[in-house]
Amino acid sequence: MDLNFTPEDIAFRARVRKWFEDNTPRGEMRTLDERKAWHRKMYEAGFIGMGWPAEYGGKNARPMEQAIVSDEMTRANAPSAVNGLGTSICGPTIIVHGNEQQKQRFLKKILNADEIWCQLFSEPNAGSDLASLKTRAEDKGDHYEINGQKVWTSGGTIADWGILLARTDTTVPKHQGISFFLINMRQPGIEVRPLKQITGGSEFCEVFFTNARVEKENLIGKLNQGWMIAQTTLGYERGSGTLNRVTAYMMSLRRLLGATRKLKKNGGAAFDDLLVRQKLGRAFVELEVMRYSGLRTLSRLEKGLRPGPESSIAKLYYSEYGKRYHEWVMEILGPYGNVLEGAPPEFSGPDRIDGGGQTAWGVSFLGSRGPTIYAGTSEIQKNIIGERVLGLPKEVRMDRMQSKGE
Amino acid sequence: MDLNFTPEDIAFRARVRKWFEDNTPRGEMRTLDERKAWHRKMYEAGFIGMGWPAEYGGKNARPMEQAIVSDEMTRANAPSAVNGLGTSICGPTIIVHGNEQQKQRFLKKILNADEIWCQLFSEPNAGSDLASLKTRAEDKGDHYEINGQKVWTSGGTIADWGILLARTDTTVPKHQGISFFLINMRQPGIEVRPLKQITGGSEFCEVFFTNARVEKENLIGKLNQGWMIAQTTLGYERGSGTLNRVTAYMMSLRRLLGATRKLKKNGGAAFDDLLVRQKLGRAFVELEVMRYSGLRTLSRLEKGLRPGPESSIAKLYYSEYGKRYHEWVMEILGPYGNVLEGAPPEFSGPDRIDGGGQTAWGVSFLGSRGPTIYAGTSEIQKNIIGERVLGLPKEVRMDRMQSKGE
Amino acid sequence: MDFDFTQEQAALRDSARDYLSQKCTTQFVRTMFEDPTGFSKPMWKEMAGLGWLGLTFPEENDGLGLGMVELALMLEEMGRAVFPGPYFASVLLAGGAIKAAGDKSQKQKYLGGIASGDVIATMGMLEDAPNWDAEGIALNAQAGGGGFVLNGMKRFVPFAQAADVMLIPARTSKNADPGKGISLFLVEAKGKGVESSPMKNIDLTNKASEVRFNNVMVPEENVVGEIDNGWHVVQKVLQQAAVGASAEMLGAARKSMEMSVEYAKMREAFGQKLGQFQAIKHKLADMLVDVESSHSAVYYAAWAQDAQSADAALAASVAKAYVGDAARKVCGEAIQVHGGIGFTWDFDLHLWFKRAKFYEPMFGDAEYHRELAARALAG
Amino acid sequence: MDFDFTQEQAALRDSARDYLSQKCTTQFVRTMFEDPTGFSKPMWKEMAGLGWLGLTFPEENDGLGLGMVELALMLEEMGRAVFPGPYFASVLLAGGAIKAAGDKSQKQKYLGGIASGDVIATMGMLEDAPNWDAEGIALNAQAGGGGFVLNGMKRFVPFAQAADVMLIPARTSKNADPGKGISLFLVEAKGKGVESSPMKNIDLTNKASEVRFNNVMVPEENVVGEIDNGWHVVQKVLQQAAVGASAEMLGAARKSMEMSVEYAKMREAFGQKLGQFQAIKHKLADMLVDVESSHSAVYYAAWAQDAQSADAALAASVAKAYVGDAARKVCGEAIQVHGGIGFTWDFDLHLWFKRAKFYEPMFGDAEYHRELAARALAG
Repeated sequence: MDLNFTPEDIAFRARVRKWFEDNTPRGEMRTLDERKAWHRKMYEAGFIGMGWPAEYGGKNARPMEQAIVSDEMTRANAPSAVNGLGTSICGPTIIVHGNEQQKQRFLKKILNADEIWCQLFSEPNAGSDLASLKTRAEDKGDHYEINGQKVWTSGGTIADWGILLARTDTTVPKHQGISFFLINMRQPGIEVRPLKQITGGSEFCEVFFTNARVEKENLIGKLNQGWMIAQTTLGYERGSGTLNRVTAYMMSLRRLLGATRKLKKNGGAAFDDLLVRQKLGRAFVELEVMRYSGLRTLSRLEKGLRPGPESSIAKLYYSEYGKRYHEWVMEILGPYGNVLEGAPPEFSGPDRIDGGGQTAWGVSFLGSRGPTIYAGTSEIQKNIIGERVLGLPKEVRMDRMQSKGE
Repeated sequence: MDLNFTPEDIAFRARVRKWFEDNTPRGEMRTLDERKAWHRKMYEAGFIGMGWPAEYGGKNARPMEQAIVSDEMTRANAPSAVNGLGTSICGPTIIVHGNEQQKQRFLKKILNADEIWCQLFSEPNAGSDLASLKTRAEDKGDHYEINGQKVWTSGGTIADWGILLARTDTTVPKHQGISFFLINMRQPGIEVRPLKQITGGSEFCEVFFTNARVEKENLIGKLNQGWMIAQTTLGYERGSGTLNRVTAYMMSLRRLLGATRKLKKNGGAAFDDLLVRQKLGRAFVELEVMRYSGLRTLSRLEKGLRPGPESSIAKLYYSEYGKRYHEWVMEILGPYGNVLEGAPPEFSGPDRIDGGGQTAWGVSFLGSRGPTIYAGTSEIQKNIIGERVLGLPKEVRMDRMQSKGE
Repeated sequence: MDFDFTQEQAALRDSARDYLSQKCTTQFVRTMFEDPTGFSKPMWKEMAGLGWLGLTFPEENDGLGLGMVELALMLEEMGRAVFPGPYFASVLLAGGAIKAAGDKSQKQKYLGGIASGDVIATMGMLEDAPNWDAEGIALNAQAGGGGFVLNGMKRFVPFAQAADVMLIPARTSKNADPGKGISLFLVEAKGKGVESSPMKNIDLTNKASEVRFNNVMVPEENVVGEIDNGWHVVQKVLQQAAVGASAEMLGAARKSMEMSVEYAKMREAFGQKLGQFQAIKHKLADMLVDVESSHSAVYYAAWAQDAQSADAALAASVAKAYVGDAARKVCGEAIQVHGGIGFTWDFDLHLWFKRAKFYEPMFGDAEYHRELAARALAG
Repeated sequence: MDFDFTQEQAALRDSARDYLSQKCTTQFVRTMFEDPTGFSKPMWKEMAGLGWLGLTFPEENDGLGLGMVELALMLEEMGRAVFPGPYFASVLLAGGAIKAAGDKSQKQKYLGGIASGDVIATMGMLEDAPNWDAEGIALNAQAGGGGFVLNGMKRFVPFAQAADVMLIPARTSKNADPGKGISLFLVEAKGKGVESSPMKNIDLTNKASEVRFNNVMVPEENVVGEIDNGWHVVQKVLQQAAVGASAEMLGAARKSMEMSVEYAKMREAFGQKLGQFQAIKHKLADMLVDVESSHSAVYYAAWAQDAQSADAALAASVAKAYVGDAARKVCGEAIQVHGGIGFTWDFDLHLWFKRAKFYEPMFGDAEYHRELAARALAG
């Protein structure tokens, strides 16, 4: 065991920190061009797609370097990269499963944000059970024709291209009839509608396909092998999430600490109250444990070990932590926590996760209900942990009863 | 809504309280004869089998009267009736499902504790899934021969008779091959071994049957209908549990309150600590809600409404409360909570549930792990609530897949 | 011993549910999000016509003369309907205080006005600190000019933007005992020196404001109850507010549970109904336990108020502490059971989640009431 | 950055697990329940031979010169084996204090003695109140007669019945700062004026006593460290004890989880394996999250001690607070997963439940350490 950062890591972090201090845009970015410019600036600094193989424009960066960059971005409250989905998921899929022509056509433009990407997987009736998706891709000779609806598409309004899962064979068990496509979002058959969330924000979209078109050359892998491709763990963007999430919560917790010194309770400051300190202490304790676990994951990644289903443990921990943490925030702040506008400035909330200023505590609280649902609900994570980590037998389930052959 | 007790109820309670003040034995009862004598004394006072029909020696007592008697017994820390299972389960089963001869033979002796009864249902491999029990009853012409093992038999060492579920047909789905017997416990084919629990106590037994004998006249109901008979809700002992359980916890809570005044913390009494008071407050709040819900149940019973699957709500509430409550106790008392012997008297524990002095807090804590398991685990209760109260569809389960015909 | 509603109470609940389900649809509720007053005047007038605005007022003040049980079931229905408007503020808070301590002419004028829907009233309690004890009252009222001059600030004043009159506890004299020296004033909401600025809440159906009082003149006849002896009135109103808030949260929780049960019966995943998954089934079972226990807590507490039972104050604390926690769990788990759709604005579920959250800290949070319960235990 | 054990550390863990699984069976453990000293002398001697009794002592004192990481993994294995005996008391508590502050001859005599198994040592900390701060030390030590005279009482002294010598923090002078004026004494456990009476614990493998000191003479050479300046030594030992207790609880929790997983794979109900029920599967998944997170917490904290990291004290508090809660949940849920059999004495599961419970309040409970964490956060 040695949990010290190496001198190289420390020096790298210092350089990265300096860069973000010097370059992070002040104030909110309002236009897409500004956001693309910021993406390119980070790319030129070597911070975008840094885990990609060098031959495709990446830097073969170690997980630790990626973790440090993510962490410093968070610390600087820097706006996120506008083509984050492109560099973290779409590009890597093309690198692993795409053909040479697809690599030539798309990868460069992903890295420099010439083309913005989105992901078209979930459907209104296919969430946790993604494989039951119904969007159809029909073979029309020279192209596929897409009809159906997707949901929870982040960045849908600005995307030029998307990765799409669609059904190409309805006669086989559900996992076997799905194909993986690249689809041009700039076409008449596609309508994108922003999807408002309970926070009031609209980071996601619904996407409707009416006879939309995918060229045959934009099929990824083989026909009907889309499920397998979508399930592949793509290994180029590692280390992210191990440190920066803790840093984000730590920044929020420090702001909360500040609020407890201003908020009055029982004739003194709220911080002087034993119950308030228990909550702060609990929030800090559980966050430190998240940090330790993050270091443990990072140390495995550094050895080249793949993050297996154990990543479900991290997902479960941080998403459930986020819910608990924000309930403590609301308990501590009392009625001030509920106020979106009109509270004194000392009770205004934490930095927005994607940079560009503060949000209200109430919005942050509402947002905390999302992570236990998206990217695999807590229930799904527990199934994964139970079956793939602990080796428990699979539950008896109706779809398994109906099609044993899957 | 009117939650006042009637003047009659109040007068009845006063009489009952006076009786227990005058008659409750002091000190622990050591012999079975003493316990039987106490049972008979309560019977003669009209407090045993009081819900039974008058024609069988009962008093047709209202649920409220039964609740008041249970409650006052608890308040007086009176020893429980030695033949409690006989009067609450075995006798009522005979009244409802037995024939005239069986009623004549057994009922009177149950009420006056001439014969002590036990229940022989659970098996080592048939707990939650009781219907999978394997103890066999084989037809030997004039009698049935019993082989197998039962567990969690309370009062097994002192019982003269038991109610027994045994399999009489192995060729049909599991619920359809079970019969309900009365078995004489005083015979060579039965061995009873005390079963020590994690508390160190041995309130339960294991019972082993080797060619044990049940006379044919001691079959209850028809052959192979035992499951249905065991599932019947027997309505003669109602009201118990609505008030007395709350009173028992209240007595424990008051003793805990006393301990917090003696226990030192941060230079003062533990009671002066905000965190300790939060726990006391929470324990009191949740207990008061249990009391309100008990009154609500009692009010339904008084109208002659049957306690349906809603009783699962009460079971779940009180058993989970008991776990939480005892964890708060242990948190408050710190290392003193763990001490079984050798702590100062001010930290000795609450009254034993079945009367006769105090127990250590640690024993009470350990005991609190039982109620979420026995008489239907919390998981089983939640299934019942989900399916029978909320009307949710049944889960897909292997035994249902295998034998749809059940 | 009867824990069920009387026929009259059940009829009142049914008519409230009927009316609100027809008129106070979530479509209507959403139109009130951006409305500065946050309620519909025509609907208010209809409710006056139904007698609900004077539900608990004496008949001589145009009220129905009913009690806390009836008010609680009305508020449960309003929680269930996410009713937007100053009902709680006007009827329970301000109305409750005036009913308890107002003189004959004040009752006639204000209770009558509230009951007819012509007067919207509210009450300002909190100031800088979220403190529900007498220590929290610092707003200064200085005798002078045939009345009093008020200076100070109230926060979280419900529906101040809609109100005609505000009941304001203020400090008229300083004492070692902070419960002494508090008096109650009826202040014209649009009067000179009164400045309101909105405090937008996550529950967009519950409007509130910060209200500043700059040398506000209040005539002597607008003092409610005795000078310096107003705190016990506030305490009683806060007790009833705790019960009423619990009833609102119960309504939100029960509705959230019912929607979740329906969803679990209908929604499919992996070839079966959501409700067939044990994880979901058990969550829903836990929700039912919380909701039914909350029902017991709310109505016991309401009955105890009406019966002036010795444990009435304790029962109010029990209800607020228990239901606050329970509703949080139930409304939160409802989102989890629904998954993605429960996180969307257009789906209604979040309305109840936010309504329950709004009431959690109001009139004392669960910790505050647990502390009161612990003190009651210690006797 | 490497969170894994070194090869040497892994080998130590393997040999500890091998030895304990062979020698320290639960059958053996149960024979110690009623044993007044609570440990086996032959086994103790074998452990001395393996070097474990001097694991963390300097090589010049017959130790292995290893650190807190190694001690933590040894204690995790002991928790896993429900090891009965004064290892924690002798090696970590008393040994740790003497190692930190003892003079050369004390180290030689006592560390050497502990390492060889000839000396059983322990440490008395708590008195009347379960107070882990300096305020808790009231036992009086009065200079006189070429040494000190001790009067007072210690409670919860681990394995006092088995001990030869007890390290006793006592008050040698009164100061406004309670952390000043505390000195450490080595007291002969069977010496004149020392009276022990057992305090039977729910964890029957962990013996403890109340020890009364009536005019106990302690010679000057038995003072460990500086007079009046012993508290910082106690503090350091308490930090390491917090980490060590967390390691014990981790061992108990992991074993409970593993047994539960095995049981869920084997036990059938309703025609299927227990582990196929989502309610059970999800419980087990939660248990794994708790156990793996506890592993991270324990070994980070142990490493921080060895590395003298700036957050070493914080990490010890984080571990104790986190693992205390986690082990409680895991060991408790293990009983629930097992159902009836888990509630029986003859089935082993309760041994770990009780072991974890024993350590929960020791060396500061979760609340105490959360308070320390909050203060650390505030800086």
